[in-house]
Amino acid sequence: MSKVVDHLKGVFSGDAQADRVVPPSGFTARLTSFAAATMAFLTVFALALSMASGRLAMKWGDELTHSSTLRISAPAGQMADQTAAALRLLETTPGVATARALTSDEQRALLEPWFGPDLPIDALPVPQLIEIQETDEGYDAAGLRLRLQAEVPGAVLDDHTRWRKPLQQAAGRLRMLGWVSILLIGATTATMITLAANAALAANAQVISVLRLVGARDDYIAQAFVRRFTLRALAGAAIGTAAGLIAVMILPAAQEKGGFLTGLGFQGMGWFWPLLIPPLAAIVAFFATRAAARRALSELT
Amino acid sequence: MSKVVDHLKGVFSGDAQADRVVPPSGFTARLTSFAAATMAFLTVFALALSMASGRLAMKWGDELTHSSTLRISAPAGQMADQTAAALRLLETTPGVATARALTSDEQRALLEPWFGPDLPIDALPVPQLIEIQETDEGYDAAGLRLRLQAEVPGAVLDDHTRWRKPLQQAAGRLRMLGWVSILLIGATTATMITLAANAALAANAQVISVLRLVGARDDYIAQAFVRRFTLRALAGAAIGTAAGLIAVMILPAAQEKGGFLTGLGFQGMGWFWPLLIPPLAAIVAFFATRAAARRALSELT
Amino acid sequence: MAYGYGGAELLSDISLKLSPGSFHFLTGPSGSGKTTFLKLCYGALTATSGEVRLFGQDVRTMNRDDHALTRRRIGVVHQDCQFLDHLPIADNIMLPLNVSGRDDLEDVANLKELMGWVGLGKRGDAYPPTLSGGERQRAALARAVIMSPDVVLADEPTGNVDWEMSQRLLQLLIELNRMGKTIMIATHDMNLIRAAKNNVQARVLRIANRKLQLAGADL
Amino acid sequence: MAYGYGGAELLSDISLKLSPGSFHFLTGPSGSGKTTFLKLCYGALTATSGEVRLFGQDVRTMNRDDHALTRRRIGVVHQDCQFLDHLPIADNIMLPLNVSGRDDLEDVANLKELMGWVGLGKRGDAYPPTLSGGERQRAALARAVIMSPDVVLADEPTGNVDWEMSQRLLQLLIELNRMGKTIMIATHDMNLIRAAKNNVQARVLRIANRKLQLAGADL
Ligand SMILES: Nc1ncnc2c1ncn2[C@@H]1O[C@H](COP(=O)(O)OP(=O)(O)OP(=O)(O)O)[C@@H](O)[C@H]1O
Ligand SMILES: Nc1ncnc2c1ncn2[C@@H]1O[C@H](COP(=O)(O)OP(=O)(O)OP(=O)(O)O)[C@@H](O)[C@H]1O
Ligand SMILES: [Mg+2]
Ligand SMILES: [Mg+2]
Repeated sequence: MSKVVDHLKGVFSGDAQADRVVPPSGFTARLTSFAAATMAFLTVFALALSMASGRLAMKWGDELTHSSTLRISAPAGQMADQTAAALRLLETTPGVATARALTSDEQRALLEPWFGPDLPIDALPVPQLIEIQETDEGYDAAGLRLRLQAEVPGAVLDDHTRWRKPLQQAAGRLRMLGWVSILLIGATTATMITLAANAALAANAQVISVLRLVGARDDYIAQAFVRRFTLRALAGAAIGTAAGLIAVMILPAAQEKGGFLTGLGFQGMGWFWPLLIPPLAAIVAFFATRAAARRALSELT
Repeated sequence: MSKVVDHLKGVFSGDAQADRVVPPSGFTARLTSFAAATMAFLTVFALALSMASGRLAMKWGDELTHSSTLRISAPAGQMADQTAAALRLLETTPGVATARALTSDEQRALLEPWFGPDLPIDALPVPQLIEIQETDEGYDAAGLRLRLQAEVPGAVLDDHTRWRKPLQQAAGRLRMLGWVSILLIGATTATMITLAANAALAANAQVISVLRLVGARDDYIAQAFVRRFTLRALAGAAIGTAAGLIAVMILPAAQEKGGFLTGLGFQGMGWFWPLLIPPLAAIVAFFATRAAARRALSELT
Repeated sequence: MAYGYGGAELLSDISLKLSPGSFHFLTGPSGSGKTTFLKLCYGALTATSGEVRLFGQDVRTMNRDDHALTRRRIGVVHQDCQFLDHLPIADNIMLPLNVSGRDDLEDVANLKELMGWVGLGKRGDAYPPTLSGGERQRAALARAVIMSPDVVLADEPTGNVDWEMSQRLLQLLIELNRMGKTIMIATHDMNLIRAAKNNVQARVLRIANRKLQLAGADL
Repeated sequence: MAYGYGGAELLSDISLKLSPGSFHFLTGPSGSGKTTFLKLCYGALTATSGEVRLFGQDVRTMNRDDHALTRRRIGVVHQDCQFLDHLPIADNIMLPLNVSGRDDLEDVANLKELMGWVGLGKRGDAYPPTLSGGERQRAALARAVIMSPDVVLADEPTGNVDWEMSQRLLQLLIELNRMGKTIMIATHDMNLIRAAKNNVQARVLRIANRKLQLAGADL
């Protein structure tokens, strides 16, 4: 392990002399940078996708999990009593953040699509609705129902489970999709960089054998290549990441209107994750080139 | 163009003799196959994503676009007349497929979440609802509203625009996301294969110069390489596509419950599109290798 | 005709006609331009001034396929012989036949005889990277003559082989010359030239001071 | 000590000690195993049977870094000289110094003199692919001796250079030998051996029939 650290130090300190022994460019070299760049670009997109779907899942979850409705149907005379009882009961229920009886106006607004604005709500046996905001932990719906049955016989609890399930599933699927893409693209990036490093080293077989002939140590040779390719992958991935971020930013952005999908993009701490891509690419390149160089060297005496 | 066709024929007919002059394998060769394979794999995923989102968008569109509701609020005496008038009017409106007044039971069912099952619906000034199924073309909502105003003053048309908009936007965004991924991954595939072909040809510079020295024609040399790399890309992409299809199929599939997201996967004609990937990869490889071979040859006399 | 890499002129004012059936040696100090001259002769380089005609055709007017066809009539032994490293040496020697679409039975018999002659009879299945320096040169010579080309240009074909073998190779070239082929050999080996002069009417060309001169009987 | 590629034995029952300061020629027909023998001498190949000691250390017990260090004490001129094609020839000749972390001013002066001696004084900025065959060989020799190694192994170092230049190169090796270096030259050129014998006490080894023999004064 300490050898790896030494190596890593070498990569960044650098030895101008050792550096020159590696041919400056060529197709295989360009391939390394390009593979790193495009794969970084795709990774940024996959990250953006999985973050957006993560946010989406959270939003769907939030909107529906944390509120439920209590409906009280009772003869006009008992309505106020039962409502008060229900409110009292809810206040003492663990997991209920707030409970609030809707006003007549609010109820009318809810019913308007059905009956039009002129509904004489007070004259009707319209049930009283109570809006419940849950805490993060949520409450025990079954227990609450039991207590309500005992104390407020006219109350019906609607905890939105019916609506919540499919939305949560959908959001979960989206999030999984994001992670699957990120895993796939990450794995592809690593393999691509590995293969490119191998190809580049194969193309440089003559350089390696000449160096070995004139008495260079394995470490010297490996480090010259490792340094070059690690930096190349780092630069390529940095460019790709930057391009990806820019592309994500300029994607048609009318985000807020979307309602169901928050915009594709990064928010807050989310900006931090794509910045990990270039160092990760560099680390992959480091180990891939190191292994490839050692393999190439082991074929020579 | 006819030269290209000749070439393409050559690729598949093959000349065992010419074939042998290209070294059988090596890292750069493996790179070509691998690049084709992984990129095909990713393309299958992007395709699956964009098709799933396409279906999703269609579903959302379908569910909401093709039905709307007419609400008739009228004094109890005129209700039947106005309903009949509205139905008559709707029947003559182009774009309306069916129009049907809901029965009392249906209306009660709709209102049940609000008022409980014991609503005395006949005693209430509940409006009459008419469910309209549109044809695919849809009707002219503004024109219909005008006519209704004249003939059925108590009617209010709710064409669900309010709900439709954000869902359609969200679905559109998903679909766009799918297409963007597919474009990106497609472009990356092409570039990757091109670079790999170039790297492989650069690694084979000696082969090319020896062949040229002993009097081989450009066409002979180019075709040997083009054939090899086209087949390699084809095989790689075929493997990658197959792996991608298998992966998409075994992805946790509880599809139908998802509700908002149809499952990630291919349906019906959708299975046809991924089959295009290997030939497309082969075509890219064909042109990339051809161009690379010609470039390499042009540096020799 | 003149030629120069980049700025400086390397060969200047050269005028020469290789008549069919002639036998030439090309000498000159190392770095004087022998290889360059041979490359001009088979059209790998184009003269910077003046005109080079191959089989009567001006090099400047030849397209790439013309070049390929010309090379089938000119066998070249390079100073650093390159092969297809993934094919056995016998296949490498047959390569000129394969790329020109000719490989009938007669040629296969030919191959055997030829490989025996250059002392590679038993090594036909070896791969080029496992050959010794001299074996590579002999294989390159065999590859150059297998098509029985009209002209054979050999750059230092005996640099890495022993005296006996170089006599054998020379004999092969002399035979070819008797069959009417034009031969041009670049070499430093004066003994080889002397040995050849006993057997064949050879002319010795010498590159010195950027000029091509006919060396006298001063050997 | 014996060695064989794959199945067949190529060299067998060889026993030799190169004493410091000695001067050896190695001859033998093409393909007899001269290059193979030299590779055994600098540890690129390991004997299939028997023992090879380099500077007193058994090759089998040496690890990869030991090999690298040994090569700094042995200058090798390969038959097919390879360079780093992307560096000018002067840098290529300096390469052994660079990879061993030595490149002081004295060495730079050394380089100039050495390049002048092998006739490459003016071509230091040229890249290896643009060199002529002889120039490559001379560059390889210069690279082999720049570290002033204890042993110089040269495989056919004069195969592509003219007689005068080969005399100069021989002179260089003889000078080095006088400074106490051990020299071993594989060559086909009997004239070169004869010329050397006038100047230095050289022993001629001959590989024939898979054996290494000391050739008598039969030249
Ligand atoms: N591609 C090139 N670019 C620049 N200079 C070159 C190139 N090829 C050869 N030269 C130079 O031209 C000169 C003549 O080279 P050439 O190979 O023709 O010499 P030669 O007579 O064959 O020598 P040798 O006997 O050593 O093989 C040399 O000094 C060489 O360095
Ligand atoms: N890597 C290898 N694998 C198998 N056989 C080999 C290998 N290298 C060399 N040989 C064979 O071993 C024999 C001796 O080769 P070597 O290169 O030592 O000959 P040499 O004496 O140097 O000949 P030359 O004078 O032609 O250079 C040759 O027949 C050669 O084909
Ligand atoms: Mg030359
Ligand atoms: Mg040898």
